[in-house]
Amino acid sequence: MSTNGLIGRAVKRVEDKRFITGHGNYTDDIILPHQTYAVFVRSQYAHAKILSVDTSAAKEMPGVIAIYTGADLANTNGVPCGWQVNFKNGDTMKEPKHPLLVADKARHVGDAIAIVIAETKEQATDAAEAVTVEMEELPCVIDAAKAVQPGAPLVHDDVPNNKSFDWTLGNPIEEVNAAMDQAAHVTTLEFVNQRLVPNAIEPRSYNSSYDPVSEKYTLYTSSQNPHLIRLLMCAFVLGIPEHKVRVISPDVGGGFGSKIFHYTEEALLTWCSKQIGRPVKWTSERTESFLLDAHGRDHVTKAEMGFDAEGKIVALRVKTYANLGAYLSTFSSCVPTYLHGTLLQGLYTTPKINVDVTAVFTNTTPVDAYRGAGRPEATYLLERLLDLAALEMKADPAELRFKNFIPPFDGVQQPGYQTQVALQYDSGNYEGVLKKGLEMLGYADVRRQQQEAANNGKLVGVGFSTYIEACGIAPSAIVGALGCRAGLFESGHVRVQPTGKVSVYTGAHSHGQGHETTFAQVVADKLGINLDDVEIVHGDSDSVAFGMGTYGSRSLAVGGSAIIKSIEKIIEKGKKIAAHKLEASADDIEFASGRFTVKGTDKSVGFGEVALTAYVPHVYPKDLEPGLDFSSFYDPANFTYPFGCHIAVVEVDKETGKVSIKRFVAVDDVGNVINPMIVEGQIHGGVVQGIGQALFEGAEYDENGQLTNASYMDYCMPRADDLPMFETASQVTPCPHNPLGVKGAGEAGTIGSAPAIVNAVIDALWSGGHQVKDIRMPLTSERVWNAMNS
Amino acid sequence: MQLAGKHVLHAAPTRVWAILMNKDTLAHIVPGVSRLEQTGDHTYKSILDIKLGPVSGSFTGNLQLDDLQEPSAFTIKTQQNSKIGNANAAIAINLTPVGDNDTEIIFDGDVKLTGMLASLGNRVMGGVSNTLAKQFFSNLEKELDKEPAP
Amino acid sequence: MIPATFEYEKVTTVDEAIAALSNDDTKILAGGHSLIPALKLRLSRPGKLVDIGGITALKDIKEEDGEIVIGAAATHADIMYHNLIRTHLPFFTEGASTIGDIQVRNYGTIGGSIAHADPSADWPALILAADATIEVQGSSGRRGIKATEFFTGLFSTALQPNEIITAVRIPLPADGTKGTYQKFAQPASRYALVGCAVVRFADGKTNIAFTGVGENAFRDTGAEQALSGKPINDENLTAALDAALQNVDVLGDHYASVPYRRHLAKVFLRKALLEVK
Amino acid sequence: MNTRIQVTVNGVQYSHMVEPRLLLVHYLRDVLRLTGTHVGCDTSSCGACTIHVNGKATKCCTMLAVQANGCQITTIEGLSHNGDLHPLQEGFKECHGLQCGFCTPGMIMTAADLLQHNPQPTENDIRHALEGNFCRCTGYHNIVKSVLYAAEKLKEHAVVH
Repeated sequence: MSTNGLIGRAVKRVEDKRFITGHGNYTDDIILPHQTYAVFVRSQYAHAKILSVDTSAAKEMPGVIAIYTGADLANTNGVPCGWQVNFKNGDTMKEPKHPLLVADKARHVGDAIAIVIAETKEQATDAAEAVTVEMEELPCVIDAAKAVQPGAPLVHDDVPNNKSFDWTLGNPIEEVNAAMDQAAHVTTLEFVNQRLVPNAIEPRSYNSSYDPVSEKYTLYTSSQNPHLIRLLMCAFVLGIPEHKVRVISPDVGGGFGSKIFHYTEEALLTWCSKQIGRPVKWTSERTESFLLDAHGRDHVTKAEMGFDAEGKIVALRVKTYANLGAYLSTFSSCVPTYLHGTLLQGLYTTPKINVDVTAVFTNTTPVDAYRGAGRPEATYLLERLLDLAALEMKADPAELRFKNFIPPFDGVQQPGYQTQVALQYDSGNYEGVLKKGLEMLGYADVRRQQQEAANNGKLVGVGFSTYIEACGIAPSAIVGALGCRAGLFESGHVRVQPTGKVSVYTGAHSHGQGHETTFAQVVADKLGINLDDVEIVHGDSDSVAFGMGTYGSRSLAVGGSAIIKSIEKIIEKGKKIAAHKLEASADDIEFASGRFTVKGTDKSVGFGEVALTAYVPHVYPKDLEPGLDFSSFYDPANFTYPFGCHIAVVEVDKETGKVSIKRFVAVDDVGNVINPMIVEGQIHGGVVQGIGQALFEGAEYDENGQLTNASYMDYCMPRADDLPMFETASQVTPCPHNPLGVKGAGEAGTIGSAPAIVNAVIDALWSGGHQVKDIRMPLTSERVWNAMNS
Repeated sequence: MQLAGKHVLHAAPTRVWAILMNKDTLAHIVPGVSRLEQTGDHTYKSILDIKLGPVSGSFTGNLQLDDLQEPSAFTIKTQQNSKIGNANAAIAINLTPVGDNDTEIIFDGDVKLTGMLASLGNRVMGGVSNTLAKQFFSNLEKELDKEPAP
Repeated sequence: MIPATFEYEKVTTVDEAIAALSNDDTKILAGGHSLIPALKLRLSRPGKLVDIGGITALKDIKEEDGEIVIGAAATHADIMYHNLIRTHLPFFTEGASTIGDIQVRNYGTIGGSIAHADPSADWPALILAADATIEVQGSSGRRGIKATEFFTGLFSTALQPNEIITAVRIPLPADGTKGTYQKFAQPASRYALVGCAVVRFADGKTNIAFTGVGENAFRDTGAEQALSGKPINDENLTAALDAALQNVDVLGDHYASVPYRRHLAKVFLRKALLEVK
Repeated sequence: MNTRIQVTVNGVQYSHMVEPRLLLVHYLRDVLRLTGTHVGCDTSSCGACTIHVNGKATKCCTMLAVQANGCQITTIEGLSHNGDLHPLQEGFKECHGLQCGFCTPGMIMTAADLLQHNPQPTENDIRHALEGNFCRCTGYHNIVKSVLYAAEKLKEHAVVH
């Protein structure tokens, strides 16, 4: 296939110009003719019966157009969950209704009770204040492990013990227990993988309109997957024909998973727009974002890792309580199961693994996929155990890893690696990334510096994390068998214009990942044309055939592969057109550097001329349709498995417990790289979200179910002055099963970094004689200080 | 949120008790009372205007003195609603005589907050409740000063 | 977030501002960086705002009668970049640079911060340590309130409802005076989890002020007495740390429980004292 | 009661009757339709709304439109001149200082204030100066590089003139 060397180059992003000049177009920037504005009346209680809702005074307020309550939506479905997980005994998971407005009782703080629509935001806000809601507070439950205890308050009256499902994976527990009993050393860790608030800086925003003439709805949404929203909203919630709904995700200001899900507000605004016959807009306030955007993580886990006398891992046993919050969000059920349990092999040859998960409802914000989704939980568990085991066994944490790594395999000459927990890894060279990381770090020097620091009464620590993740989500047949209610293919439509310029329509959605550049590089490279001659179109269900959207580091591996399939079809057809023009056989035509050439001759015709001929087919093969325009769907053969090595060096201030990051080294192998600048940027951002989890972030609920740090004044997000410059490098082990050989880079940083930081802090404390096993994340100064002083 | 502490007053428990059980004096003691309307035995409807620096809130709700053990113990229960959030408190109060003519008041209870008060108030809510408790006792002292012992 | 409705009046003189304050439903709007967030969250809903941003006289920073006079409407950045301050009160320069961020420093004012009396604000500790007097003006005239008498509780000051702050006056420090501000920031808000300002005069008199520790900023007279007029050596330092924070209701929150905050306060007192040694 | 304000935004004079409670950021976005300035929080924490008022960076979610009466305002839309990108805009593009772009206008406007006071900042100066601006995508690494790039550019520029 033709190339012009664009693949692999750090091309500057084509989308940047609009963002740096203030011309991005985010949903809240859009004001439609006859726009109206919505404000919600929400529950202040985590669990409370709704006794009455009085909207009479509010309806009389200036500018108010309509107010709806749960009673008005009694006949409307709730938002669905997209993944069915079954109980160990085969029963279907408990899936209570998640209504658009609650009528009976509120199940978490922020549950929507009424929507107020007015001419202006100001009027809607004033009127929402005038709605009087009488509620009777009920006892609530916040903690997942407590929620399954007998007698705990029930979040849903028809879900006994608040249990959505229980689930297990891996080797039979008896085998794992037996192996564990034989172990020479067992490292045990009981810990909390805390709840995180995704906090994309653009708050969620929706603007929905209805045209009574065409009977068509248009929804602008800050979503990572507009087609999926359309499918769920039409088919499951509102029962409106899909072809009568256009969903547009314009520029989206970050998602990190939180904008995958179909939220109640999207469907409700769409419903309201028909009721009032005018467009309705709602943009979340940050305080609402804290209470409503699906949170991430929230696992309570006990994990045990057994080693033989030589330090080889012999068994891993994991019991996790996963907090799902008050309702099942779109992909909530697969996160603690198929995205977590399946990753517990890590990079190691562990022969016996069993994981047991209980997924639980509580009176808290729903929990779902947040950057990494399940895989950070698995990695945190494994990597914390490894470093802690090294401390306990007085072994070197790097050496311990080398001893246990799965040997290198490329997935072509050597087969993929079959894990104990269902997945088959595609290709990997795990010792390679650790070796490179140690080199970059200057490991021996750093250990020496640590010793010197300890001698001077300072606490310096080194922490490791060698991670693997499963992304490029995912083969439809596999996820279907596991309970996913959707396919996970992607579409890629390549339209060659008569002038040889190319428009590409992808079902992936860019909200910072740089698709407009990376995808254009792929297309321009393969067609041998200029980057400027390619336009990437995404985020509009009326122009893109279909799409499953962007999450799970899947866009290039799946969406890019669909585009490649269309390009192959274009080149194949182009060869026929060129052959006709050059009076040769299509089999004799080669395509390279943007030209179709008769093999072994200098007879050739350019791509642009072939394109023009396809649309002005005066001299044209008889049996060939005009036009040069192909659409393809790609369903991957397997997940892709990026991996890497993150190493952190930290210093802990003895007096205050404050942790400062001295160095952060990351070597990531994400397969082939199309644009190294963009990949590096993804890694940086991911690393900082992991650092955020390790040191700064965590949703804090009080015992009454109030989120007590629901603003940036109390929820701590990493800022520029909390961080060092990062030292990054890459290794390339291509993916053997997709045409670009790419694996995915969006989540890698987040998955790798958190355990490296926590391990480094623990290592620092041990260097000062504080043999602490665990400190609960985030490692605030006070928690670290307490760990040193208890 | 826990609210606990103690305070010594220069009056015998019986006098302190009498003032706390009297609707008119109670209205002067509870911080921010703009209206207190008796609805039953030691049960009141209230409007409180709480102002602390930039924050001001008008709370409507009820106030109840419960578990009465004259003159040594009772519980203040209150539910207060406002546009910025609701507060629900149950605070056990013990009056212990100290010496001839003093009373040590020990209070211990829990304040439940919702809405903005809960989600945005963390940094200052401890201080707010301490301040209100202090105001309560300083108002109580003023009442004791006003009405000399018979 | 949208504030509740209010009336708005912009004044150009202090007298006009005071006249407007006769209605107790009125609030002064200076930089707005304490008030507007409260308005947006509707935690505050005054009937009227009086904007004093147009009173240019209140922005002056000057030397007058042996004092540095900082107008109440001087912004944190104005103070931070001012040569007079840098020369005579370098620890004000240092302290101002830790307030909020560039944007907040550009529009937040010293008068607003002091009037607001947030328990974790930086200025209160700085002006307490500097022996400042707060100049206020009201319907019954002008008066000066010593910083030590100004902060009376949580968000509470000695300012009367019809008074506004016009300036902060700081005696020109004699040669050999050293000052410092040592702050441990709350990681999310960057308010002081604890802040300790210390001014040590040539004669050994030592002023020690804390913010972020209790319901309001305060001078720690116990610690001051342990050191004043004495050399800062190990023994006296220990005595000062032991004497510090007596009878203080230390606050606790997400980021610092009562014992941890008490510990931090002493750590930062020690740092500050070593700095002025 | 509505109040008349007159402001100059990016060199253009405007006059409008506004409600006193209208925040400056909503005036810019909803009335003037300059939507490059964003709202990311309720507590003056995120910096996405940073603009320059009378040449100084400010979070315009914490300013009333009436307070801006008579002021000179520059927003991200007014930063480049005659189609030439400002060195900071160029730096953000060259150094991949943005991903989703939502925080970018505020980030650039804050960095512009820094460079006015400190034309040759160190990495630490930049990190400290940007403490009032959240970016959730980049991890700040490339933002710091972008500002260093712009400082270098401005220096070259100063030498040329």
